[in-house]
Amino acid sequence: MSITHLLFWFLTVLALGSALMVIFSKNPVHSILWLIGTFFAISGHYILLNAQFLAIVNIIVYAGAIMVLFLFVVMLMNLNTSAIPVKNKWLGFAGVISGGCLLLVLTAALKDTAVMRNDVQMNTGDIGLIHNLGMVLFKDYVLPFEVSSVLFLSAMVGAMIIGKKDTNETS
Amino acid sequence: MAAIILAAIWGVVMMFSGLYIKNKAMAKYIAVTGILVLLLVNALEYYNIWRIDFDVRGLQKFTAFGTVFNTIAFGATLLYFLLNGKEFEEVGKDVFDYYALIFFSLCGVTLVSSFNSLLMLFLGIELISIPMYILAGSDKRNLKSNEASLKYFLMGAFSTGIMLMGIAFLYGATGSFYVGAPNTPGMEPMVAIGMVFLLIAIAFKVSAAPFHFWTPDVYDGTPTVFTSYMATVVKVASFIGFLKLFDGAFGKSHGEWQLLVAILTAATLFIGNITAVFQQSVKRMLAYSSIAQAGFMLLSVFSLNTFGREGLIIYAAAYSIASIGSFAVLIKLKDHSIEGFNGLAKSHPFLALMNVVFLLSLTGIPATAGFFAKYYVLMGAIKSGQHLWLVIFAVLMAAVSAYYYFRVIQAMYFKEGTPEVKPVSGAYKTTLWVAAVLIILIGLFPSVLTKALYA
Amino acid sequence: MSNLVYLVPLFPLIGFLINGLARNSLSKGMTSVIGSGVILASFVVSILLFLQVKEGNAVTVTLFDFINTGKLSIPFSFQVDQLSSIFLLVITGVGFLIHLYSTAYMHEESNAHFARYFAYLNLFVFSMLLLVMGGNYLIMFIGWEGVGLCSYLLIGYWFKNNDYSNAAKKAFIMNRIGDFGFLLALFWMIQHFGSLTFGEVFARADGMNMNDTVLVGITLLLFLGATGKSAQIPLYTWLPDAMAGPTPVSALIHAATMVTAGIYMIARSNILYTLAPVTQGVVAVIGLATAILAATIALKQNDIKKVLAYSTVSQLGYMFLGLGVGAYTGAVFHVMTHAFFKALLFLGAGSVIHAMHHEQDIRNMGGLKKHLPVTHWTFLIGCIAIAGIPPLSGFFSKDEILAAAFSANVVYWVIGVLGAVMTAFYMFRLYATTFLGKFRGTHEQEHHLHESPAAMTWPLIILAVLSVVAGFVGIPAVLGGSHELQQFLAPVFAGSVKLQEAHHLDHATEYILMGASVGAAALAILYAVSRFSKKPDLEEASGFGKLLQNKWYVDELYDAVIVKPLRGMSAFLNNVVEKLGIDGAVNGVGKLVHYGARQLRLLQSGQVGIYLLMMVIAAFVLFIIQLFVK
Amino acid sequence: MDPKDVLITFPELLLWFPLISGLIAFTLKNGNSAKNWAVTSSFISLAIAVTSLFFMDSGKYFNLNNVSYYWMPSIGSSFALKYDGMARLLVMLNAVAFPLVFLSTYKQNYKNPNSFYGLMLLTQAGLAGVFCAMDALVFYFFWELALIPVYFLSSIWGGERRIQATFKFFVYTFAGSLLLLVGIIYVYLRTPEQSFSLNAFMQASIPAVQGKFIFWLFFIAFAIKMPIFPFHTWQPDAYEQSPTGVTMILSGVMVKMGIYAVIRWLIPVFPAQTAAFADLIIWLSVIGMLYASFLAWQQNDLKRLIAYSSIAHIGLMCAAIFARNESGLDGVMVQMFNHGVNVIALWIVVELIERNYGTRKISELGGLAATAPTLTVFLVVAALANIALPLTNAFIGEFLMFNGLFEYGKAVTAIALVSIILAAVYTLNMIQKVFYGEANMSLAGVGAPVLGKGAITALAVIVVIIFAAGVYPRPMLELTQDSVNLFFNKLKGL
Amino acid sequence: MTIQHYIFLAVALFSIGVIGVLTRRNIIIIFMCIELMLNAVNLLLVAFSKMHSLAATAADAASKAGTEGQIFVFFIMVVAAAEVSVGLAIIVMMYRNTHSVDVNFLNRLKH
Repeated sequence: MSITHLLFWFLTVLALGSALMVIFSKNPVHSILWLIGTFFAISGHYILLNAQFLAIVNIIVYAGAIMVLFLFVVMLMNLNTSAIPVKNKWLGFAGVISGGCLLLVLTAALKDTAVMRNDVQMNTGDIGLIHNLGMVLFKDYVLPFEVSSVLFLSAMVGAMIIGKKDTNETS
Repeated sequence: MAAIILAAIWGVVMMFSGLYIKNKAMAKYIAVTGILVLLLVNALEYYNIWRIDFDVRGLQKFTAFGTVFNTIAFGATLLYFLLNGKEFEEVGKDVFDYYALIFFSLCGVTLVSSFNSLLMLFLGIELISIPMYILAGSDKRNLKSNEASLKYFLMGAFSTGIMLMGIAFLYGATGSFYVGAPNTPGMEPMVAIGMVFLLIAIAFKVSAAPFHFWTPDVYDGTPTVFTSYMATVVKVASFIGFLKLFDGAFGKSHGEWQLLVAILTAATLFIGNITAVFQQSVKRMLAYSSIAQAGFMLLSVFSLNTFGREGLIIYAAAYSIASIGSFAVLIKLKDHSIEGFNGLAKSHPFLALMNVVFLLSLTGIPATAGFFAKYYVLMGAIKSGQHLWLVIFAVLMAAVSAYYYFRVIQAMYFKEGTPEVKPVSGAYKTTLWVAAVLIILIGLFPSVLTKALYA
Repeated sequence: MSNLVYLVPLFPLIGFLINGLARNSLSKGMTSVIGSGVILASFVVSILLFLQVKEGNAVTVTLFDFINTGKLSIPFSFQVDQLSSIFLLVITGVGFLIHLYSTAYMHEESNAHFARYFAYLNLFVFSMLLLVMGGNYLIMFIGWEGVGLCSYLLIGYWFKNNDYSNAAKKAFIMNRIGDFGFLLALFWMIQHFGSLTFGEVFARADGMNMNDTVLVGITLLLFLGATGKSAQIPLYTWLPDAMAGPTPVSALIHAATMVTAGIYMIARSNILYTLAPVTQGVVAVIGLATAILAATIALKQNDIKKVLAYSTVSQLGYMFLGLGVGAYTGAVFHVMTHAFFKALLFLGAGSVIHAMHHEQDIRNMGGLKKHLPVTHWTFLIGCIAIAGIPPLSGFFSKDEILAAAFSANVVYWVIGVLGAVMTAFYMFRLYATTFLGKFRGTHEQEHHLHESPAAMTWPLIILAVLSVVAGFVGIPAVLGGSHELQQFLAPVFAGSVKLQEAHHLDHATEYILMGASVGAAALAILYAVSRFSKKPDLEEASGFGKLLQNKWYVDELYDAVIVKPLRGMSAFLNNVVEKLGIDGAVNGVGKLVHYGARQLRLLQSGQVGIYLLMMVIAAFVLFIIQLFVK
Repeated sequence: MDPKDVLITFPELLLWFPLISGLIAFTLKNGNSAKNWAVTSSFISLAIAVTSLFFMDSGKYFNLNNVSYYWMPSIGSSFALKYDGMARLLVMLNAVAFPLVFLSTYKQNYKNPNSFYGLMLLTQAGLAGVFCAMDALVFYFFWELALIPVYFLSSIWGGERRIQATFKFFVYTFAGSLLLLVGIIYVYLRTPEQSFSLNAFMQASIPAVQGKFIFWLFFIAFAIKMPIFPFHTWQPDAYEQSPTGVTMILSGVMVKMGIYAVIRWLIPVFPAQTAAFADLIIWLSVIGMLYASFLAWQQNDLKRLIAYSSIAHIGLMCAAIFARNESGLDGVMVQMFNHGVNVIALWIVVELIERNYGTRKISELGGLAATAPTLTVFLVVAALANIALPLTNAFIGEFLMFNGLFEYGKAVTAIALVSIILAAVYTLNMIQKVFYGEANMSLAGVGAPVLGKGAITALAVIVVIIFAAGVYPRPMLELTQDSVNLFFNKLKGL
Repeated sequence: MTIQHYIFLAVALFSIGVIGVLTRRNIIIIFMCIELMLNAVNLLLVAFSKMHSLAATAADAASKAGTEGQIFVFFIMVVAAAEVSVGLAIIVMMYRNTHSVDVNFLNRLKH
């Protein structure tokens, strides 16, 4: 039981636990906080896998930007009081069941295939380092990079169109 | 390549011209210019006269198939702009931005029509979808529009997640994102899982039952002018992606998943056609009919052979033109229920006649493009030799489809009434006429399209 | 002479066309001249032909290929031989007289209708000529259907009266039932003999052995046709109703010519029948049964024409009996004589009706003797002739048949004679009630009573003469005659005669038979005259009489057993099977789709949660199918 | 004439001419000019059809009667028309029918006539295409195209229940033809060199089991069109609701499409399967004959009565075809033409009655013979032809067909023959109720029957045809001989 | 660690996300659950990339195999960010009109 294993199991429990809390905590704000927790756990996993770049980006983009945005919206609508109950019993129940079934099917399909035994390169290897990724990203992946910029552009335009108050609507 | 770049650039152009040009009417002309430019560069590329080329590391692969499809998509969009310029202005004040978004989505379309890597497929589909989320909600004060956009967005994002899971599994199995990577005869579980995830995600995009639920609501809630675009260009683009993906990635293991597609097809045909029968609103009816048509297009994926591919191209053209035309007529009417069409033949014989052509084409009557569209995909399906029952089922459903398309014709020609119709310009009429002529031409000589694939 | 042949049917056809097309512009005079003239013309031609045939040269003339496909080739050809030439004479001759008679009888009709009447009559003669001249069964069938059509048209001549048109319809449909058999027989012949031409068919049939199934089948089917046309059991009921038509029509079609088509046809195909004794038995029994049944009914009829109609049926029965026992000559002979005296009787009746202003019930007549002398005497002759009193024609022909019947089977003879006696009885009941005693009609009827015009009386007289003398062409050997008719017809029946075992009665027996029948008939006559000239039975019949008067309720029986069930069935098919069953199924599909639509759209609940749930479930199912089912 | 310098072939002429003149008719705004245009055009077509009869010798005038150029080489479909005997016969029927229809309905004033006559001429073109097509795809093309104008004609100018009735008719036949389409594609994919030509279809190697299945795809489509029991229920409604002019085309020419298709496209392509199912189909048809006759007996609407009676006739034709012998097929050939002409005559009379007396209900009519003798004569002649009285044209056909059927089976023929009795029953019933008896004075136009010259001419012509073809049928029989021989050569596997 | 640990972890997270989407009514939380699904995918991709790189480096130490996996994760994050911006805008718009974030609040469009 090496340290890596311990860390792996710890982070896994953390991730799953806080993920469950996300969906079961009544109060949206709590959900958000738990989600952030999950993200940290996942970032931990990244570090464990020696993918520092992604670990950092994950913290910055997700836990940092996105989640704050969520928090901001929730506060804006001041939904911090546990406003909405879970939807009607059997529907929630059905949701859990079907979700669980999906999990079962996948695991059942995968559990005894040869691939599963493959080892994963832990906390070594330099592909996850920013230097390497940067090279690849700007050499081989220029096109998608540009495309994603266009994507952002459209998202931005959209956010503006949707978000901004129409002048005629004030009148 | 040039088309991709230009589409993106023109989107930006539209945005900025929005800042400086106050006259909304201008937007239409700029957009039309843009489309014409796109068509031009596309043609140049097709005939190898001039093309932008730089090493994309094999992320994209430009084929005649893709280019021909681009032409169809741009052409359809051109018709669409020409027919709906007025309505753009009625939706809201950000006219230029609407056009910009449509150009961005066109950029996505061009990506999807030529992707060679799952990454590009993913980006392309996102680039198509995100503008649509917004356009769906562009009529901000209208709760229906809000609802449409919300539903579209939530379910769209969900399906994105599913698609990514699929891609991840394929990557895990093959160690590469290139389309050809998993293309091997057998199918190990991990690939199978990835395939099913992808299938679900794309089935959602092309609104194949039982992943179609968003379609009627979204199409219904979205401002009609944008529904017309969503239901045509976007949908057929997703189909091209679908076909290219399953052709490239799982072509060799066709037999493994044909049954799944068969089931999806049957379900789509059934739900689309049967449910459309009862609709009172023509807009919603067209939404369901678009599901039904998707069922037929699925046949091409199901058969995955030459006829299927040619069929999908013809279908893309026939379906897009006919639907855009039909929507363009619908949009001119105040009342979107079937009764709204009563007596149209008397008050506006031209509109009625054109609409008849489009509806006949959608039904698949010979001498209209719709016939050969259906004809080719059926031929493909029969050729594939599997599941003949599916074909029989399909044609019976086509017979059902006659039922609801002809209800509109009956309303226009055989019922008395005085429909309120917005004023229609001469240009509008001309464009409509051109669309109808195109339908007939393809209906008489489909070879023009099919031949182009092999030039 | 072959160039003459086609003239025979041509003349009436021309007459038909002229009278038919120009009926609105022709005067009655013109119509009569054309109508009767054409018949006279073809009568003349027929005589020429007859003489030619008598010389011994029968001919077959082919006009053109009618149907000619692959194996099957049917020419449009005429055959004039001994048999057909006799019929030609009878048809055109009697036909002419009746046309003549009609010119006066139908005079009250308007021009157009008058012309229409003659058009029909000419058309009838045309078809009848086709029937007897046809060189093959198909041409015969054409005429066969043609005469049926004409009888339909003529019975329904006064179309305003629904009973009349009903009678016409009945006649046509019953004939169609007969044609059903006839056609089947034709197809069978084509299949088996590969031809319909008389010569070839008979030649190929000759070799076949007795009672071959094919032959029996064909002959029975042909006979079915005959029962329809010649009013035999079970298809006889139309003939009495057919009296709805104008009386000359009854005389021509329903007594002299058309109804004898069946006899002609069987006589024509005598080989086939001789080769199928089974069928012959059937023919004989049916004929006899019809003869006796009709006779019984005739006993109690009070409508002058109905009595004659039933007597016709009964006489036809005798002819079939004759055919059945192989006395083809006798049958043809009786056809001829019967044509004369029955036409005479009908025309006489017509003259009476004419005088009585369309009164047909003999209970309102009586004592017409002094008012209508010519009619009276000719009618009397007719009665004696039909009653079979020597030396009038009826005696010879009927006696020949009875003799043959006796040698075939004594029972036939006994019943035959019984029928003959009845015939004598009801004919003279009719005669006495009509002409003897005192007048019972209304006063103005009596006041208007007068002898008919010459155009009507002359035909009567001629026919009377013929009914007297016609018998002499067939005086049997036993009476020292040398049956010319038999010799004349010999070539036609040669084949059959060769096959039949020659049965010969010694003269003693023959005398006894003649004596018996004639005596019985004479007694019946005396009784009838003595009884009905004094007090005719005017009161409604009762008991058994009622049964007879109502024709054994056969019509009612048919109606209850056949017509009503069929109507019911068709109504059922229309209202239940079609509307609910088949069409219901078709519309049901539509309804189903609608219902499905209404249910399916509820799936579209509008709640994202449910949509997503369904997606996930569907995904789950797809995974199961992909990963585990396959 | 030298094969080289053929400008245009007869089949093309007979196809394009009505098409173009139909399109022109649409543009004619003035109602009367449209009407006259249509009449003229129909007569020109007739003239062409008649002229074509003088260029029959397939050896000498091959290039005049056959045409074929590539349409979609990629999938081996070429625009091939052939003008053989059967095609001639039916095109002739088509060419004869339309002038008759236009003449007889000349008095009738339809609302916006230009579209009415335009659509009519389009229908004529479509039918001509169906009858000449030698390429399955072309055939299917016209098969559908002929349907669309008729749909509009019936739905726009029809009776009060027209929309449902014609819609049922449309969807029913459309479903059928879609099945046909599947069948065609299936066979096509199994043709030697992937071609749609009839010959290729005849050589297609169709596996036994699927063959049975595909056979039914074809047959059902044709059976619906004919229609034979139990696929007939669209017909009475459609006939009843369509304007009589259209009904004439529907029952006179269109139903022949089904029969024609069976002879040309079904049996030669599926000889084995035909042999397997002949019994079933023949019995079906025969049952249908009796069934329809019984129903005709019950009808109170003249149009429905004629509809059912024609179902009965079609049933006989179908049975005779599947008896698969020469006599039967010859009968069918002549009967296709003759039935077309006769039934048109019946419709014309119905049309006149309806126009003069304002009703088609047998129960409301009566005694017309007194008031309208001419009409009566015509109807009686037509009716007698309808029940196949000798020396009328229908007799030849029915005689040959029954004869052919008899070769196939005695019992079935006996049963089928019952229908001639039933035919007499319902026809005479109708004649009696409508024409005989006392005139029904409640009728609107009693005593004042208006027979247009056009109608009289049309009827007179038909009567002439009836007797001419009835007395001297040989030309017609010889006309179709080549098609018949081809048919049997195929069956014999030559 | 072997790959299966990561696969099961990722699939578990993914399923939890799905369950969340199915069970909650608050749009924002549904949206968050979707993000959770995406993260599951990211984790899986990284794990795979490391798996492949291990396999590749075994053969050739200098191999950069597996990089594309992590690049892909990067793009997923990009797209996710874009989606979030649009999505939140839509949610805000809806809230502005209805003052509710209940996903079932809006169901005018049905049948």
